[in-house]
Formats: sequence, structure tokens, C-alpha cells
Amino acid sequence: MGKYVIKRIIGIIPLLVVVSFIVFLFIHLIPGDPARLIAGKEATVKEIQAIRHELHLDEPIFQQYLIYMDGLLHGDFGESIKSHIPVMHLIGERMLPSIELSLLSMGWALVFGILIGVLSAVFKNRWPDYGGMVTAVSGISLPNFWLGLVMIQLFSVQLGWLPTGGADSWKGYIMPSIALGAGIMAMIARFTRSSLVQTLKEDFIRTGRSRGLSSMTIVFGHALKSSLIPVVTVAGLQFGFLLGGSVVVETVFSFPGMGRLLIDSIQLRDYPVVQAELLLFSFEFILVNLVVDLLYGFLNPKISYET
Amino acid sequence: MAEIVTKTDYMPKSRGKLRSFCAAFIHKKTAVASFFFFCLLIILALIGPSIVPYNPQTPDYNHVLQGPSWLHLAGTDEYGRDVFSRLIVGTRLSLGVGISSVLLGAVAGTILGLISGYFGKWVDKTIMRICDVFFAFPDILLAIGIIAILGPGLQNVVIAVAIFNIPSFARVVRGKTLEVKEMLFIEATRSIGATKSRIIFKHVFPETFSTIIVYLTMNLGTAILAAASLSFLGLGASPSSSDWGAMLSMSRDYMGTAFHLVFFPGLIIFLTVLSLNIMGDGLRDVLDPKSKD
Amino acid sequence: MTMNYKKITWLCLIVAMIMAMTACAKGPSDSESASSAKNDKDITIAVNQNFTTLDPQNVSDTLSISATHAMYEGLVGFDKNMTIKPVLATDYKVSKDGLVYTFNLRKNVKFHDGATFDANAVKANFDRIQGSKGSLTASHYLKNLKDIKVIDDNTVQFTLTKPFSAMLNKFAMIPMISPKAIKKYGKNIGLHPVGTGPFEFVKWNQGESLILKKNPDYWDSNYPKVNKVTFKSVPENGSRVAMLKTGEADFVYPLPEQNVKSLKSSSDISIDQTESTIVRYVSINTNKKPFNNKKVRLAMNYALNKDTYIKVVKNGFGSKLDSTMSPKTQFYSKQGVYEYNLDKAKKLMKEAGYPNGFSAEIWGDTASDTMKGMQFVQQQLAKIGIKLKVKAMEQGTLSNEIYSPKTPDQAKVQLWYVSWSPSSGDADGATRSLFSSESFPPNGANTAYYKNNEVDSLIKKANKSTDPDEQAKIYKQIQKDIYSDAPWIFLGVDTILSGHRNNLKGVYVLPDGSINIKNAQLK
Amino acid sequence: MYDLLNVKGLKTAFKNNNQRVSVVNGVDFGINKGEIVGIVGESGCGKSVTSLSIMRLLHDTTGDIQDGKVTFKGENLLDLSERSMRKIRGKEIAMIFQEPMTSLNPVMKIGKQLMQGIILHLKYSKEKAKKHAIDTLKSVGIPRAEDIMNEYPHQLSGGMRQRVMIAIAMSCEPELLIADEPTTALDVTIQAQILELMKRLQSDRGTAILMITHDLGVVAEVCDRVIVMYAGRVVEEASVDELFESPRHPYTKDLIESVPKIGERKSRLYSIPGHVPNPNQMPNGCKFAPRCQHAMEICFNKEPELTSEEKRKHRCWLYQQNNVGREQNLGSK
Repeated sequence: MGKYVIKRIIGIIPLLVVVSFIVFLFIHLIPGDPARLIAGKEATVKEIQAIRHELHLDEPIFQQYLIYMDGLLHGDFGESIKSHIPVMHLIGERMLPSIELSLLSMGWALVFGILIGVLSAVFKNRWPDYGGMVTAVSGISLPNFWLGLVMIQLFSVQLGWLPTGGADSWKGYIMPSIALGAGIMAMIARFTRSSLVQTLKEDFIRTGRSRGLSSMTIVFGHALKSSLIPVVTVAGLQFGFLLGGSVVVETVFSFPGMGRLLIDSIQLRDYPVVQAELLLFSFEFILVNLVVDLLYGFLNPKISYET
Repeated sequence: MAEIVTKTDYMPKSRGKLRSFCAAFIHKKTAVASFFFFCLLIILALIGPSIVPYNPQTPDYNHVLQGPSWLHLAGTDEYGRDVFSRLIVGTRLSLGVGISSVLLGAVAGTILGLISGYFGKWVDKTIMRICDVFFAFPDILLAIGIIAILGPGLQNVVIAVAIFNIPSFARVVRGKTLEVKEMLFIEATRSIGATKSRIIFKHVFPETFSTIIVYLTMNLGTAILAAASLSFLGLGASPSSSDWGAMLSMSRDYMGTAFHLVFFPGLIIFLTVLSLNIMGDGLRDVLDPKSKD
Repeated sequence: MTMNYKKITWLCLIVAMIMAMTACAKGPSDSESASSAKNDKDITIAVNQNFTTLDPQNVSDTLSISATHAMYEGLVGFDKNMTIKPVLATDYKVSKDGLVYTFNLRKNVKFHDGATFDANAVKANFDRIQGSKGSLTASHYLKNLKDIKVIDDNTVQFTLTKPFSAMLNKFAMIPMISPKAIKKYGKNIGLHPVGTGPFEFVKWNQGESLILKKNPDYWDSNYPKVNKVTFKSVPENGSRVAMLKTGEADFVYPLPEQNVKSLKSSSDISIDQTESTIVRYVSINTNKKPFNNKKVRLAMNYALNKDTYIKVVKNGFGSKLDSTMSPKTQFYSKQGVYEYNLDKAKKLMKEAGYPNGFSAEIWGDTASDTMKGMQFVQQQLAKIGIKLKVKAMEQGTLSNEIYSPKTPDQAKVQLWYVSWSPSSGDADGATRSLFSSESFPPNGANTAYYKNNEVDSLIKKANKSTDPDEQAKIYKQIQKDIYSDAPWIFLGVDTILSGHRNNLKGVYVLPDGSINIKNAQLK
Repeated sequence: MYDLLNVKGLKTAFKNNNQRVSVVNGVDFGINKGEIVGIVGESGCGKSVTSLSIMRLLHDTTGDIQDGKVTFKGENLLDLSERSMRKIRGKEIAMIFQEPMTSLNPVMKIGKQLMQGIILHLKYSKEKAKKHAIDTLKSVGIPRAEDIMNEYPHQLSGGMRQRVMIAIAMSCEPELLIADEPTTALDVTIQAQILELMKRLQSDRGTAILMITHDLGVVAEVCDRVIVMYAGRVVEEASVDELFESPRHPYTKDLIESVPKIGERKSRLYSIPGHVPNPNQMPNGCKFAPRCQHAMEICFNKEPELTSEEKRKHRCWLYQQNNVGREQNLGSK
């Protein structure tokens, strides 16, 4: 399996090169001139030209890409056009809170999503099922920014229990993670339910019962594991998205994550930051996919990694 | 496209189908309730502007930011306009954006899915790879990128949302096509020498139709949410329109002072999406019991 | 058999509770920073944006300027009313011809890293800016600088290529960095600020907060009076207000106007108002039909009720814009406001040949107050039959739309809802970029494509003059000419609103929107 | 009365579209220790439901036991709490199923599945359970038992999997093994091996076996006594020899008739005309009457009782209303 992982990781590299090129083109396709945006409103054409030259923006796009890739190969992601701060530093500072928030959101979404899903499947067509599924459908239907605003109004302004945002204490993570996790939890709950309902119809469940195993052992020891494959798939996909940062929720909670950095950078046409962030994001996404694939193997021994 | 289903040779079959569908659907009480709620919304979207108590665009600078009362059921906004009337009038915009973007995405996705599923091999591989790439991007980032290129405005929101709807339709329809392709009657039709396009659109497509309907309903909810998020970020509907997302976006500054401005648009979005999701669930149970979420 | 799953239910509940508890238990380790953050002499300031850089010679946004001004000082600076006063210089002298500026430097001033502030340090700073070949923002201020000479340890002399009346204001925008730090950190100086100011840099969490601490060796031993200052960026207006209410923040800027009412009832919160240098207007493309007709432009001005504008859009805070610049800007001269007069507006429209109005687009960025203002303009102009389409564009797109046309005829902009604040509070900054015909985009921000030969020559004349009285007279004429031509819909001057807890004193916002924390004091 | 298991008046109904449909309707039979009893019948006759009802394994179905008694070693299983019932399942009564492909958990190693029951019921330590598990695997004729402990079901062949199933069932030395069509899904050669194995286990350990099958060949090969079921009822019960020699119930006769016999040349295989009646459209009288060649008027009106005759039982008017038919039949013997 170790071999398989190494093979997959090596396989990522050409993919990233392609991604970097697409991303590069994509960004430069967006109308707007970073030089104009940083020079300020009083700047003259001459000043802007000087900046464009400094940033190599006056060269053909392919040339620019080569310059960028050259830096990349030397481990240099460049510096922000706007602030001259190294991109790695900018992203590094945002990545940790983003990862923490993603993990927290995903963590509780998984725990509660699976719990609700299990309850619903086990009590299929009875009130816990209805309750669980109402929660789940509501979770999917809630606009997360609205949920965030309502929570701020309730828990911060009215009750004063939680800070309105920021990431400087663990309390700041609670509401954003709920706003982010609610929809994912709902999705996981639904997938767990439908998958578990299928599994509970399987013959081996009856075998288990015929051996005197308790419902607890049956559900958690036998049925859940083989029901988790679709759950892992959605969870993986969603986790990938989470790592990329959630623009809307980060805005509402003024959370210093990757999403806001990306939006700010796009608005300022801060190319190096946008490029690095999208590249990193693709990398994370591919990585999450790899982990999901490995989890498949763990969940379903029939899958082997010979390929 | 829908007319293909109602073509004469399918008439008897589809009518029988319709009846049995109604019989089964009627048992899903919540789904039926959601269906009626959605119908109500459609009616509001159609006749809304002529029944509202106030002109949704007329400002009244002497009565700004008033809370809900019998006079103004959902209060007034920062220009003294009646929020209730604006919500009703906004139904057309918000549903319109959702429906048109999903339909656009569904048409494109279905065609891609049919082609991909039917022809297989490299066609399938290419289309699915591209879909994977689009799938891998978070919806909202993709939309922001698209809007950054195309510029803001509702029609571009429709395009952006439609684009990220394409892969999900393509995937589902492809899966269904693969299934249908192996069915006997398709085999039979092929053996009598029907053309490819005829097989795809007259025989395969109708079989995938119920799946598409289910996905359409479910994705409509997501599309409305996405459009609202974009408007919330200021990238969607013109701020002066009564689009629900735009209303939310304009009102969040009043969160602490006039909470009804934030509350009601959010509530109506929530209820709409909720009803669509419940309806979609009901439809899925009836039309396409095999497919999971 | 129904009881079969009872246990599962219990298990689920228990797991849920354990999760909830562990979530809470995560607390103690992390919460230390949160709970200990509030000390007697620590203050928290919530602002609406992120800091972009802490390189004082490369900042362009007001917020980052505020932060750098807490750590850095220039030779001269602004007081509360935007008048120039000496800071690191004890006094200065300008030659008659306006070409030579001589500064006597303050003695016994040390940078935070122990380096001595002297004439060589000043030169090192100006060398850095001029050596940047335009990539540092501060180099824009030094376009007319010829050379800098060290006379002795405590005296420096600057020579200009041509007289520039606003030069002192520009000097105020150039803070001094420790020459040792410039060498040490190079390009990364923006991450490691070392100045002479009352506060020293502690930590900058990107996108979240900036922490400063007291400089114990500050040259003015009366300051600073607080130990620690934390800036937090909180873009969501409602959240910022909530922080002030809950005491999470001691000072909040900007304070959303709509929240003033709800905060006034609170006994431990005070609200400060400062008239700003920020003017709000709609620039009208005078090069385009029908806006090339002065009567149309006047009609638009008369049709717009400025009182209601202030009441509705600004929630009652602000004043009418009665000139091309704010009263807080140098050489301001009051003009007669186009008071709301619908009949006159309609009459003008008729005379101009548009009795039934016309359709047009109004552009603006996606900030919520811009969008609100655009809608208001739309509603008001509808009364004289002008049907406006509100088009809110994301910053980058907007700037591209406005600045990419190479000639006035290519410009697509019709109406632009925007604000302007001269970066150093000087009349030149409030005039040349906006009204000189040399400043048509892409060369400047004259998006009204306003061209008036008399104004053009007056602007040049004002720059050459070294006599403030003469300058005042020239700018008076300029303002009069432009105002009567109505290249803008003149809306209002922003009132800056900030809120603070009553136990905090001495933090204030300058008319240009930057925050001064030097005098911060807790009671 | 039998000394191991007594089933009396067992009635099981399923809910279908808000309608209760009896699938097992008043089944009576019993099993003695060490005996192999077969239940035969066409699919849908309720034989599998009977076995599931005995084990009370209707959890994941809409089924419900309505009435009756299932006495196992003097205890009515239907009165037991779910908790006590779990102690019976797998320990006292074990069960193996038709589909060896799907009856094992595909994502759990064989060893773990095997040990789970051993640890649960015999309270063995992990090491001891492992040793016991390997021994059991060996006893059902599995080579390389140690390796197989660490393998997943999909790595084994169908016959091996069924052996594993039997090993799991036998691992706690149950007194009764219910085998629900254990060989149906297997190749003929493997079938014989599995039946051989079951017979051996029965004679070695004295485990009673309830063999549920539709295959009379299997019955003839392994069973001591046979119960024939039709439409949720027992229609005949007899020892294997008696049943094949002189079947009483016309249904039994038809069943035997429909089995192809070696050496006999027939133009066509015999098949019973008509279908098993739909559970919610049961005929009034004898449930077999509509398909019966000997049906009389009474057969359509009144259902016959299960009547004892010496050591055998049958449910048919032919033997109850008058003795003529009976004597005729006896005469033919």
C-alpha cells in the first residue's frame, strides 16, 4: 500500500502543473489591472507602467507563466503585489485557522450526521426517523450565511455567550463551524440513513442476529462499516471544499481563513496570491481524494491497491 | 425537450405512469404539502406584482426601518418600502433565476450525460474528466470566477449557477443511460437499425426522464441558495431589485437594529428551498426509488 | 421488539453529550489567551478591514496607515484638524522660491530596535523610497524631489525640482523606518515594523488582528498611557457593533450609522462624530450625451433631495456637500448648494430637451453603503424621468471598466457613485486628479471628463505659488468655477462615526479616516 | 411432545400496504434431541418464515408473530425478553442460511466473525476463542484454517463460505441447528460434501437439525423425519421412509412425483398444476384444493384438521371424511 501511496503522490505532480497553467490563464482572463488597483486613484499612466514593468505584467502571458513556474520550481511562490508580503507567509497564516475550522466543522458534522443517520435508519419510518430527516432537510435548506447572522444576533448580541467572530479563542470557532457544518451534517445524515437502511436488509445482518449479537453490535459493529462508503465519498468532497475556505461564512464571522484571502486577492487582482491559493487548494483536494480512496480500501477489503 | 416524452407512441404508457405516480405521490403528505407551497410560490411569481399591498419600489422616507405590524406585515426597509410586498414581488426574480439556471444546466448536462453514457469509451472519459474538474471546484468559487470574468448581473448569475449544475446532471444521466442502454428494448431498437440520435432521444432519454425530474427539483433548491449567496456577496442581482438574496445582502447592516430585514428574506429562502428538498425527496421515493441521495 | 433499539438511542445521546463536553473542555487551554487578553491597560480596537501591509512607505489604505502611524512617525504630522505640525523635526523652514525645505531634527530619539534617529537615518529612508523606482507608494509623494542633503547630525535639507505647494503634506505621509531594520529585513519590512512611535510591534495575525505594545522609551515620556493595543478586523458591521456592546472591543471604527440610535441608549458607550475629508458624489460623464448638457446636470442636482439623502442613506449623519471638497480640506471655500427643487429640475429637463427623461446606468462598487446610495439616486432621479440601472461591480472589474478606456470617447462610464478623500488632506489632492483635463482616465480620476481651460491653468498656478493666501484665493476661484459647472451630483460629506466604551479616552479618528491612538488612556 | 423443540399453533403475519397477511398459519411440529427433521415445500409456503419465527428474527421485516408457542427445552421462546432470547440464539439454537455469498459480513475478517459469537456466548478469552475458532474451522473440513482466519469472505469459494457459516453456527455447540436451504446455492458436488458434513456433525455431536429445503433429494439423504408445508400450514408429517413409500397428502404425492428419478424415462417432467395461492387471497377450504386432482366438494368449503395416524400426521379430507379412500390407499400399499 505504501507503494501505491507514493505512486499516487508522484502522479499528482503533472496534474498540478496542468492545474497551475489553467489557473494562471483563468486569472489573467479576469479583466482588471493589479497595477492600477495598487497604484491608487491618483496614479498616472506612467507610474502604472512602471509598476507593470516591475511585475512583468507587460510581458507576454506565456513568458509570465514561465517566470512564475521558474520561481515555483525554486520554492518561491512570489510576493503579494499589494503588500509585498511573501505569498507563503500570507497563506501560511490563514491556513491553520482554515484547517482547524474545517476539521471542527467536519468533525461534528460527521459525528452528529452519522448519529442522526443511524437513528433514522434504525427507527425507519418512526418518529426518530422523521425527526432526524426533518433536521437533515432543514440543514441542507438553510442559507448558511443567514444561519450565521441569526446565530450572531442570538448568541452574541442577545445572550452574549459567544464572540461574534475571529479565531483568537476556541469560542470563535463554534458558530462558524456550526454554520459550515450544518449542511454537511445534513448530507451525511441522509447518506448514512439510506446506506444503512440498505445494509440492514442484507443477509449478513440476519446472520449476525441469528448468532445472538445485540442490535448495538449489529448496527455499529457490522452494518455501519459497510454503509460508510457513500458517506466517506461525500464527506471527502465536502472536506475538500471546506479546506478551500468558505467565503460567505468567513465574511459573516470575520474569520481569518483562506476564503476571504482569496476573495480579497481576486478583488485586488493580486495574481501571485490567487495562483498560490488555487494551486494549494487543488493540491489539498487531490490529497483528500487520495485519503478517501485509502479509506475505501479500509472499508471495503475487496478493493485492492494493485493498480 | 419535454415534448419528446409526450409523443404519441408514449402517450398510453406515460398516462398510465402519470396516474400511478399521482396515486403514489399522494401518500407522501409532506411532499404534497411542499408541492402546494411551491405552487403558491409559482402563483405569486406570476401574479405577485398585481396583488401586493404596496408598490415594492416606492420609497417612503418617513417610515423607514419599521418593525412588523398589521400595516406592514414584515416591516419596512431602509427606504420605507414594504418588505412583505418586496418579498412577494421578489419571488419572480429569485425563482426565475433558480429555475432558468437549473434548466439550462439540466439541458446541457443531460445532453452531455446521454452522449457520454451512450457512446462510452474516450467520449465518455473526456466528458467525465472535464466534469470531475468542475466538480472539484467549490461552487461558489467557480461562480465568483465566472462572474469576475462576465461581470455582475442576474443573467451572469444564471450562467454561473448553470455551469456548476452541468456536471451533476451529466453524471446522473450518464449513469442512468448506462443502465438503460443494456435494457432489452434498446437492444431491440438498435437491431432494427434505428439511428443513434433517434435511439438516444426517443428511447434512452424518456427512461432517464424521471431521474432528471428528481434532480431538477433537488438542484433547484441548491441553485436558489447559490444565487442568494452570490447576491449576498454583492455579485448577483442588482441591489435595487427585490431579489431575496439582494434584500438579505442590503439588510445585513441592519442586523442589530432592524432584525426583521434580515429575518424575513432568509426565512422565505429557507422555506422555499426546504419545500423543494422535501418535494424532491418525495419525487425520488416515487419515481426513482433505487437512486440514493 | 420496538424496545430493541433503546440502547442505540441512549448510546447516540451519550456520544452526543461527550462530543459537546469535549468541545467545551477544549476551552481551558485555549481560552487563556482570550480571558487574559482583557487587562486594565489593554485596549481592543475593531476595524472593518484587513491590514494589507505594515510597511509605512508602501501603505495605501487608510486603515494600514492608522496602524503604521501608531508605530512610526514622520518629520511632520497632522493634528486632529489635519493641520501640519512638527513631529520628529522640531521645526522647519521653506525657502522663498518654494524649492528648499530645511528640517531641524529632534534629538535623543531612538528607534524600537535601539538605532538612533538622526539625519543619516532620514536620508536612508528617502534613499529607500527613491531607489524603489516607483514600486513603493511613498514614491508618488516625492515626484518633485531632486535631492536630500545631510547638513549635520540633526539637520537635513530637501531640494525640489519645481515648487509644489502641498509638499509639507506629503512629508507628513512619509514615516521613518529604522535604517538598521531596513538592512535587516529588506523587502519583509512590512512584516517587521521598527519605528520611533509610541507603540512597538508585537504580532500580526493576517486577516485577523494586529497586536502592539507600549514603547517604554518613547521620546515624549508622557505617552503612551496604555500597555497593549489590539486591532481586530471585523468586516461585518453588525458584528463590530455587537463587539462594542459586549465589551469585546473598546473602540470601534467605522461605526455603522444605523446603529447609532441603538447604542445611544447604552450608558457605557459614547459615540464620536468627526467631519471628514471624504466627499460623496456621482460623477457625471460630461463628454457624453445627454450629460454634456449643463442643464441636465443641474436638473439632476436640483432633483436630488440632499436632506433626505443624509437622512436615509447616511442615517442622519453627514452634511451636504457645498463645494468640490470637504470643509476639512485645505483651502475649502463654501458654495451655494443646489437645494432640492423639483419644479426647477423638471423645467431644466424640459429646456434641455428631455421632458420625459432618459435611461442611463449608474455604477458603483459592491460595498453596502455604495449600493444603498446608488439606489437612493435611482429613486430620486426617477422623479424627473431619468430611469437609472444600478450596476454594482466588484472592485477590480469596476476599476478596469473605468480606467481601461484610452480616450474620453471610448469611456463607457456615465454616472459613477463614488467618494474621494485627498490622501494628504491638501487642496491639490482634492482637485488636480479630479478636475484637471490632464487627469482623464487612465491618467487620473477625472471620470466626469471635466475640461475647463481656466480651471486647468488655475491648478497649475496654485502649485507654483508659495503664498498660502494667494493659494487660498486661487482655490476659491477653482471651486466656484467647478461647482457652477456641476460635473458631479454633489451629495454629501461623510461624518466619521466611531464608538468607544466610556472608560477609554484619547482615541480619535482624523478627518481623513485614520485612527490616532497615541493619546489612548483608560480610566 | 418432543424433548427439544415444540412448535404449537404458530401464526406469523406480515404487514403489507396496511394489511396483515398471515404467512404462517397455525403450524405445529416438534423436534427431538439429535434428530434431523426436514421441512419441505415450494417457495412461499412459509417454511423460512417458520424458522425465522422460531428464532424470533423478524426484526428487519414487517413480520410479527401473532399467536402460538415455541417451546424449547420447556421454555416458551415467545415469552422471553429480547435479552434472554439473544442468549438462546447462536448458543442453543444456531442457524445457517441459503446464500453463503451474502450471509457473511463482507468487510469483516472470517476470524473476527467467528470469534464474536464464541466470546459472546462461551465467554472465552481472546486467545482461547481464537484457538477454538481454528479448531471449529478444522472440524468443518477447512484446510489452512489459521490463514483463513485472517481472510475476508470474498477470498473464499462458495462451498468454503458455507463451511465457514456452518463453523460459525457450530462454534458454540448448539443443541439445535436450523439450516435454511443450506445447499441450494451450491454446485451439486459441493452440495453433497456439505450435507455429508452436516450429517457427520450431527452424529458426532448429537446436534438436532431442522433442515429447511424445497429439495426432496436433500430430505431423502439426511432427514429422519419430514414435515411438508403448504400455504403456511403443515399438510403432512412422517418419517422419511414412510413419506417416500406412501405419501398421504396429494400435495406430497405431487411433490415426489415432480422429482426426476434416475433410470426413469419420461417424456416430460411432472409439474404441479396451478400456483401457490397468494397469502391474501387464500381459498376458504383446503388451501391445496384448487390444484388438487382429488378435490371433493368439502375440500372447497372446509379446511381439514391435521390428524394423527399412528406416528404420522396429515391434513386431508381424503383420510378423514370416510375411510374408503383411506382403505383404498392402504390397500395399495
